[in-house]
Formats: sequence, C-alpha cells, structure tokens
Amino acid sequence: MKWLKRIFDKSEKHFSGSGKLAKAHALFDATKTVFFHPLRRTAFIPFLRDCLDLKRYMTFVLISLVPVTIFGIYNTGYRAGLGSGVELDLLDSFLHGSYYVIPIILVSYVVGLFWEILFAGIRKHKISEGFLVTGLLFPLTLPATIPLWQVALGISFGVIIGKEVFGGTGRNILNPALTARAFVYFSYPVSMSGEIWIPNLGAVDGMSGATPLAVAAQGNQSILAALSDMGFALKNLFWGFVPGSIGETSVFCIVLGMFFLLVTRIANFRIIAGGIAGLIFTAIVFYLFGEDPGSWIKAGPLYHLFAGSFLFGITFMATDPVSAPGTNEARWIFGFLIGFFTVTIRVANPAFVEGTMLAILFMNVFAPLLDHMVVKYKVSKRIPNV
Amino acid sequence: MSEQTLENQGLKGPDKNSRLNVIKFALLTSLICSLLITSAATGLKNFQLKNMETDRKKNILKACDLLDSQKKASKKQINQLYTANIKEVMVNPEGKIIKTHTDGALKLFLYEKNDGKSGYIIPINTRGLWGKIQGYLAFENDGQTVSGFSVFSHSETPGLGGEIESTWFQKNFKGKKIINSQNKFVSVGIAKGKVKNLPKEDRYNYVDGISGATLTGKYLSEGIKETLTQYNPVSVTFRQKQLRIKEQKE
Amino acid sequence: MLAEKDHFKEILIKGIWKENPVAYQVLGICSALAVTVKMSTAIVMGIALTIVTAFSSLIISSMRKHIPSNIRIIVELAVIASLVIVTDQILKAFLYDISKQLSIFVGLIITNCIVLGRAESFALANPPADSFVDGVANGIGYSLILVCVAFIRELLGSGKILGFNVIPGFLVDMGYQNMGLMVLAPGAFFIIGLLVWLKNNLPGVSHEEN
Amino acid sequence: MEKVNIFKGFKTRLKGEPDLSIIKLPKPSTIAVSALDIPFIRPRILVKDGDKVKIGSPLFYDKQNPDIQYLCPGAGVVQKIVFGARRRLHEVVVQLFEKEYHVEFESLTKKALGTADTQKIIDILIKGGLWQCLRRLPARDTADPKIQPPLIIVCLNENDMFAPHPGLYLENETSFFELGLSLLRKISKRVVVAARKNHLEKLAPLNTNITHVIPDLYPAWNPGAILFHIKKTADENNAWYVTGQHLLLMVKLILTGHYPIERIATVSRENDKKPHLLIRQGMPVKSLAPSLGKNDLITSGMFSGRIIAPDSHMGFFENTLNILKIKNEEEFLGFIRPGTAKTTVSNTFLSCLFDKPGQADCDTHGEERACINCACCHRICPNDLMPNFIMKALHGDDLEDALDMGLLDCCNCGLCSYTCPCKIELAHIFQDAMNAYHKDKE
Repeated sequence: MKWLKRIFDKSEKHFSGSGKLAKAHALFDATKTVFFHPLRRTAFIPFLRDCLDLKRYMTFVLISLVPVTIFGIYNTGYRAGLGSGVELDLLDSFLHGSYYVIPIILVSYVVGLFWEILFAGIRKHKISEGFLVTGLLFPLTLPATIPLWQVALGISFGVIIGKEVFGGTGRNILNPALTARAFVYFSYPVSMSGEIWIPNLGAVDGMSGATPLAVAAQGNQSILAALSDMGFALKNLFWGFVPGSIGETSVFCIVLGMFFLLVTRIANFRIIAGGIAGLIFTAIVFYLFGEDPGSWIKAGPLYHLFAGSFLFGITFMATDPVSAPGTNEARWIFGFLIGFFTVTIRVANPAFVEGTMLAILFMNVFAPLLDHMVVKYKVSKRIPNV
Repeated sequence: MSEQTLENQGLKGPDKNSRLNVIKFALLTSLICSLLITSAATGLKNFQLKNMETDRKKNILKACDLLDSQKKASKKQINQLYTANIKEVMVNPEGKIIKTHTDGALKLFLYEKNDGKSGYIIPINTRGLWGKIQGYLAFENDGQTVSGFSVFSHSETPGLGGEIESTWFQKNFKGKKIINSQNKFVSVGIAKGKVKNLPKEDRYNYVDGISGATLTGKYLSEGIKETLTQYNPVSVTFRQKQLRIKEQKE
Repeated sequence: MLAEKDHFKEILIKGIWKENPVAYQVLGICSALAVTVKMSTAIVMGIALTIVTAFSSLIISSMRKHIPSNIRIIVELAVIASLVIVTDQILKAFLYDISKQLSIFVGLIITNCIVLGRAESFALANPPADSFVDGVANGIGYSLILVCVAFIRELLGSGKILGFNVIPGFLVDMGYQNMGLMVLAPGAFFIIGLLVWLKNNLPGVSHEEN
Repeated sequence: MEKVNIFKGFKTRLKGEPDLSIIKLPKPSTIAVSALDIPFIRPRILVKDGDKVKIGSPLFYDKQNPDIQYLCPGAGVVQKIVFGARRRLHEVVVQLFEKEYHVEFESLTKKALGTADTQKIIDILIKGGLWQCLRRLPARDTADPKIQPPLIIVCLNENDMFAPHPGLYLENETSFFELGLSLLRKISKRVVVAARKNHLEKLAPLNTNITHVIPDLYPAWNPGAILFHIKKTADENNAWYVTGQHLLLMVKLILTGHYPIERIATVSRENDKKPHLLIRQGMPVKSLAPSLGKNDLITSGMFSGRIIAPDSHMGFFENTLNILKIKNEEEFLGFIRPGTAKTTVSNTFLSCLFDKPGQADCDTHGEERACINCACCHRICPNDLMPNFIMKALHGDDLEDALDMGLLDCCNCGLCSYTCPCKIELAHIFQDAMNAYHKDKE
C-alpha cells in the first residue's frame, strides 16, 4: 500500500493552504482518512483510547444494511419482471433491480456528498461519517419508481434542513434520512404514498396498487383474509416477496441487520425492544377494543409488526443516536411511543397510512425533552455534591 | 428625538392621566370607532351579499358547463347567464316540483342552455377525508347522464385529495351514467386507479381516481351515492318525462 | 428640506430592509404562513397590512400626546381593530374572491404583532409624518417577504406565477411534479427560515456586516 | 468486610502487568522533587543552586499554605532548578553525596503514638513533610489540618491499573499499617480501608482491618469511585483519602524521626513482564526505565496520570511508570479491519470475542467529531454520571447544571474519554472545569 500512500502524500499540497484545490480539502481529507487511518497522539488523559471511532461506528451501520440492500435490488428486479408478466431468474432479477436501484443510491450519495463538502468547506470542518449512513438509508426508503430528480431534491433537503442548518452531524434533532423522506413524501405524494410501485420493464409508467397497509377489506371480509387475497400473507411479508419501498420489504433481512447492530451494540437494544413492545401492546389493545373487522384495527400485532416499514424504521432510523435520546430510561419511552404512534397512525389516520416515519420524526422532536426529564429525575435522586 | 417626546409626555402626564380624562378619552375613542365600523358594515353590506350570491351562482354555472372554469367572468355576465339559464326549484321526495316549502323538500336547479340542452343540477354536500366537500353535480335531461361536476369548497390534502378541484378530475364526470346496463340505479363512483382497468360493464359508472387519495374518493363516492339516492325520484321523473324550465314558467 | 428627505429615506430603509419585520424582528409569521400559497393573496394581504399599519401609526402618533398611558394599549387596539374591520369589509365588498381565500387572516391583522409593535415602539414616540412613513416602510418590508415567499411557494407548489401556468409542458411530460410541501404550511416555514438565514448570513447581503 | 458494588468500568486486561518479585534499584546520582504532580500548588523556592541539603531539608513550600513543605529525599548539592513556561517550577534537582545525612525530626515510640495528642501527630506530619499525603476530595487538594474530615479512605491501590501491589509493600508491615490506621482514627471518626477482591489472599494478615472489598475492575479502587458508592449523605463529599504506601511512610516518619525515602514502584510496558522496584523518592525516570526508545510515551498512569519527560524525575505522589508505544504507521483501511488484536470495550472488533490481554498504545485511533449522543461514556462511567450531558452543559457555560448532574462526583478515571467514539476529551474538560471551580471557590 506504499504507492497509494505516496500518491496521497504527493497530492496533499494541491489541497491545502494555497493549493489549487484547497476548497476541496475536506473531500481530500475524507478520502485519505478512509484509506489511511489518521495517527494522532493523545495529549490528555487517558493516554490510551478505544479503537472504535466514528468511521467504524458508521461503517458498521452500512454493513448492517447490506442484506436489506441486496434483497431490495433483487426484489425490485423480480417485481419488475412480474409486472411485465415475466418470471425472471435470480441473476436477471438482480440485474434488472440494479438498473433501477443503483442510480437512486448513486444520486443520493453524489448530491448529498456535494452538500456535505460545500458545508465542510465553508465551515472548515471535516466531513462527518454520518452522511455515509444517511446516503444509503434514504434510497432504501424510497420506491424504485421514484424519479431521480426527486431523489436529488430529497437528499438535498435532508442534508441541509435536516442536518446542516443545525450545525452538522451531532447537532441535528431530526434523522436526516427520514427528513429527506418526509420531504419527498409530502412534496410528491403521487410518487410516494398510498400505492405501491413496481417498475415495468420497458414501459415508462409503473404499475400501482395498494400496499399492505392500504388494504381495506371489502364487505364482510376480514382484514386478514383481504391481505392474504392480495398476496400479503404473513410468510410473504416475512421473507419480503411483496412490493414496497426498496429496503423495507424483507423482515428477514432487516432482522439480520438488527441482529448485527445489537451484537455490536451500535444500536441500542432499548429503543428496538421498546418499539416492538409498544407496537405489539398497542396493536393488541386495538385488536381487543376495535370494532371495524375490515380495517387494520383488527390486523393483530404480527401483521402490524411485519407490514410496512416499522421494523426497518425502528432498527435503522430510530436507533440513530444523534436524534434518539441519550439516557436509557428515555430510550425505552422513546421506543415504546414510536411503536404506539405507528399503530395509532396506521389505524386512525387514513390519509398517511404508513405511520412509522411520522412516529419516528415526531418522537425525534421529543427526544431532548425525554432526556431532560430523565436527567432531572436522576439529578433529584443523586446525593448532591456542590 | 424620542427622549424629547418622552419628556413632553412626562410634562403633560398628570393632566392627561387624570381619571376623568381617561374616561372621557375612552368614551370618545369608542364612539368614533363604533361609528366608523357601523357605517362601513352597513354601507357595504349590499355589495357583500351580492358577491356571495354571485359566487354561488358561478359554481352552479360551472357545474353545467355554462361557464368555463379557466376563464374569468364579470359579475354582470354571471348574473346574466344565471338568470337566463338557471332556475331554482324545490321538489318533494316523490320528485314533484312544489311551489311551497314543505318538510323533506329538496333543492334542485334546472338549466337550459341556448343550444337547447337542458337538465338539472343537484347540490352535493358530503364528508371528505378531512372536512366537508360541497359541490354541484349536473345531469342531462335524460335523468341518467352526468353533464358536469364542480367543487365549491373542500379541505382535502393539497396534491392528493385536493385534486378534486382540478379540471381533469371534474371533466372526468362528463358523460358518465348513474344507471347500469340493466337500467338499475348504481350512482357514479370514483374508481381506485384508472377506469380503463375496470371491467367493461362498470366503466360508465366510474371516473378515474386520484392516485394516493383513495379515501377522499371513497367518501366522495359514498356522498354522491347517498345524495343521488335521495334525489332518485327526481331522476326517475326526468327519465320518464323531462321537466323543462319553460314548462315551469307556464 | 433635504435633511427631511434623508430622514424619511432612512426610516424607509430601516423598515424595509435593515430591520425587516419578518426577517429581522421575526414578527407576523403567523399570517406569512397562511396567505403565501398564492401571490395574489400575498399581495392583497401586504397592501392591507401596509394600509392598516400606516394609518394606525399615523392616528396613534397624532393622538400620542393625549392618550392616557394606562389605557394606551386598549386605545391602540381599538384604533387598529377599527381599521382592520373596515379593511375587511371593503375587501369583502370589492375583492370577494381574494377575501374568501384570505378568510380570517384579514381579521387577524389585529393580532399581527407588526401593527401593534410599530404603534408601541415607534408611533408613540415620533411625530405623525415619521410614524406614517415608518408604518408604510414596515408594511412594505412585510409585503416584500410575503411576496418572495409566495412567489417561491406558488412557483414550486402550483407551477404558477400570479395564477398563470409557467411550467413548460415538455417538463411536465418529462415527469415534473409540483412540490406538494410548498402548498402546506410547513413549506412557508422552510422558505421563511431559509430567507432569514440567507439574509443574515450571506456576505454582502447581511446588514450586520456593515 | 462490606462489598462495594461497582459494576461499570474497564474490564479488559492489558498487557504488561508487572510480576510480584521485588528488585532494589542502585542509588542514582541525582534525585529531584517535582512540583508538576502536586495539584494547585504555587511553589516558592527555599534553596538556590549550589546549596547543600540533607534528607528532610525543605526545598519549596506552597504559597497558599506555607506550612506545607516539600522536603528533599536525599542529601547533596542543589544542582539545578528547572522552570518551564511562564516560570512554572518543574523540579528541583539534587546531586547526591556518597554519604547522606538526615534532618532529625521529633519521634515517638509505638506506645507514645497510641496515647499522643492528635494535634501533636499532625504537627509532626506537617513538619516531616508528609501531611500532604492526606488529600481531600473532590478537588484532591491538600487536606486542611484544622478540619475534622467525615471519613478517611485508605486506598491500598494507587490510581493506575499496574500500580504497586499492596501485598508487596505491606508484607511484614502489618503492625505499622495498624498503627497507621489508629493514627487516622485520631483524625477522623471513620476510616475506610478498601482492597481489591483478588488481592485479598495476599493481604490475609490484614483482613481484619479491611472494611470494604471492591471488585477487580478499573477504577474501582479510585477514592472518588469508592466514596461515590459508599456515601450516604452530602457531608461525606469532602472525605479525605491516603494511599497505603503513604500511610506506612507517615508511621515510619513518626517512629524514626527521619524522612522516609523508599517506595515500591512499578514500570509497565507492553510485552514485558517487569518486577516491582524498590526505589527512592524522586529517582530519575531513566534509572527506572533504562531502554527508552523514541517511540515511547512515558506516563505516570495510563488513564489518569501525566506525561513524564524522559530526562525528568519521578514525582512526590508517583510510583508507577507506563511506557506506551507511539504508533507511526498509518493503518491501511483501518476502520474496517476485523481487528483480532485491538483493545476495545466496544463489540465492534473480533478481539472482543477472546479474553486476551489487550495492547496499549497512545494513539487516539480516530479524529475528533461532534458528540453523537451514543452515551458510550455513560455506559462505562463507574460513578453513573452522564458525561455527554455534563459536557454539553459545560459547553454552554452552564456550570450550575453541570454541578447538579454531578460534575464533582467525577473521579477523573478518564474512562469517558477512553471510550468516546467521537474522541472528545471529556475527562480533560471535566478536570479543567473542576479545577476552575475549585480555584474559584478558594
């Protein structure tokens, strides 16, 4: 790797001080530190430090997203084939899926990175690794048929309004990827809501129909029967062979990622456990006391858990440490309320059936308050020392 | 500058702040203000009422295609068009036109255009997803073909349900039937998705839905059906024997 | 005479730009969110507010030496409220369509902080002519931001400027969609926030630099 | 024996633990008293270059507290007085004579010690230059002899992970130690002796004197951590503490009338199992660690010491040296390597699967970033503080809030900085804030 190091050392002068490309120093630095972990001697106590840094922290979130992404690409291709009446094999599905999904991811990264570099240049700070995650999370929450310019607008909004106006990673109160999604969701509802999105091979228009969450039973049919009629049996939802946003369909792949994040303790288990508990509790309450058999009130906890983007959101979005609370007690409450609001919004709000995004964003806003309450409580329990 | 003024105020202070003065000043101000408001309100009342009336007429005219929704029309034109072509009547639940108001009477507008086309307009007042949807549904005089639809007020989500006020959606209704091929009343509904994907026999009874606004469509369909069921005797009357404005005038 | 002119000019610049009521004093945000979906409503609202602010400042300023200080606020409110109601009635009578869209927001000019704010902070301490100019300046400053926001919202949200379609057909065919968020109230929040951000931070635009 | 329940802390083992043999180091040519490891001191020098001094002659005193003197641990000629930036006293170096003489202090027999007046003992300790071994929490400044402390904690272990094993310096000294405890009981009503769980076996002769057992994880033996977990009221916040070795020295001073100069010290170095060393106070660093390379950083405590220059001398309170490797090769794609031999408390390296002692180097392993609120610091803080929130409060100049959240309960163990993935200097920020607060209060 000596040669690579030499290249970096040689080109460093162009990017620093009065070099021609001094404005792009943040980009240069970010690239260099990816390849060569920077050396820095400790100056203050303690003199030894843990080997985990933010680069690795964020990279691990990316690793946890790999199964979801790969399955998302495959499923997109496979659905596209079905939409055109062809059953594609594994490789073909994958290739067709890449054709739709890879450009979305690329646009998200390139445009987002552009803003990151711009702000890093103006504010003279380093490019934060948090963007690596935002840049991939956002595309995974989108339908494969989304126009690329909407992806670009969305990620711009997410990075600027969701993060940079607050001062960059670590200071934002909302999850930037979700902010970006919310922007696209409210700005271009036609591309984003109520319907599902299957690219059609060759044709410009995608097919559309109801997502599992928008399914409502006809006549006296129960919701469960209606769902399985539409192909949303629990088994299909678990493995992910249903149409939906790129990364959100497969419960199995999400659980793989969740497991990885929990084992490495990158994600806080309290948020995830609290979220699932909240969802199951609320779903059961609605199931027991709800009336309308044809609506999601009667879907029961398992369907609520598996359908839509709840698991994806609670695993990858809600556990974003910046926008989640920092105290353990607040994390339980935070997670639980996300689960609660997800079901409540699904059941009670007919316009925006997918409640996860709204629930997480809503709780993001309350995270500092929860923290504040927990801290105040803990302070009151402490033996004062002033 | 301001300090000077404050000083002036200070000098004048004790005088203008005496209790008597306060009361006098308050009374005077109230008097002048109330006079002003009263005169404005009464003086302009006629204009305002006329405006409201015109607005209503405009929407009725839009429903039966007498007025192009894209073009602006002056108040005078609207009033002229309305008086020339529209007549407001009451019908009893059996579908007969009545002269005096009775319980259960329904409002109905009859229209007759210069080109001889005539028909009737039913006011629609239904729930939407977020609030009330008010509008007018116009029929040809065969008592089964919709000739137009206009939305008067609504509070649906802009971009989703809000599309019901867009021209393409309203034009959609033109030519649809409220009875099926067996001549049975089925109302006109909003499809989930495009009409072209529906079975052939249903296509005349449905209009293209707004994507992403399934529920607005559902509520509007239900509302229209309910209103039309109420008005069914009127439609039946029209199907058997067409009512005309002129006949009424006689 | 010249000095007089400069003096008015200074008040005008201060109200319109330097201490812009929306972007600098962050007043009147409520109505700025509500009436900026279309430019036509924004313009009418701007004019209405400018008139109300100007005349309320004028009236209050000319009475300033006689208003008893303990009923000061009530008197100011009475004057403003009367003006607002008259404006509302006039709009209803002559610009019905727009007044329908402005709905309660004309009535809510009463609670618009700009009007009372100017009356309290300027008109009570300055002569009528100055106060009138100040009211006009602040009204214009408010209208300026309102129209900017409305322009962006109408263009992006409905693809129109002053009610005329401006998005070329081929763009729509290529898949252009209007930005629904701009039609919703939060859209105005974002636009106002970004405008304030730009105004206070862009080099050359920000007055704080000078 | 009461068990102190400290669950959080640094549980990973590190390479370089010294073994339990003792080697006596030869007499060095120079010896020094350093002022750098004495908190809050404003020294005034009492000697000048070329002055002759005996063991026990005062070299400098603290201007804030003129009674507290720092005595010379050797007899010889003052060779040089080293100043740093802004004329800050670094150390007073003494060239040793072949034959050394003592200053004679008042002494007491064992029996007299038992019956002696408290004030008398305090006077002897102050004169004999060992009163400053008693330190006061939370600022860790010198204890005030005029006040009776709520309790005194005897820490058998000093601040570092590899500090001298108490079993070694207490071997055959049980009676002295017990005398020391009785001495402390004259000063305070309550004396706490805390020992590490796996040292108990070696400390068997003392078992009746040990009041608290602490778990075997860093920094459970830190007096701040012990106090936090045993205190019941707010009065106890100002407890005093003294280390086991210092207590023995105090007893010896009183019994012999001579200023004691010998201590047990350790040197730890990765891949090197070093014995315990019997040294004199203020020995040159080089005589403890002869084979120092360029790529070595020497500290007096890996987590909470200071960096010691290679050509300086050991400080008054310091009995440990850690030699840490300075990395000079950037790791290729370091952020994504599986990492089978990394030292970490996170679960993101394969090394967390094996229970192998980790290696210690003095690299930050990353660049500083804004806090992402991951609360890793809270997860490891032995005193259950929320360093991320305290840091933010301090950042916003809200000292009140920081104090409410327990800033002064911080035991300066440095684990928050250690674990922070954003590499924020939390411990440094807290130490600065605490010191500033202390100085403000004085």
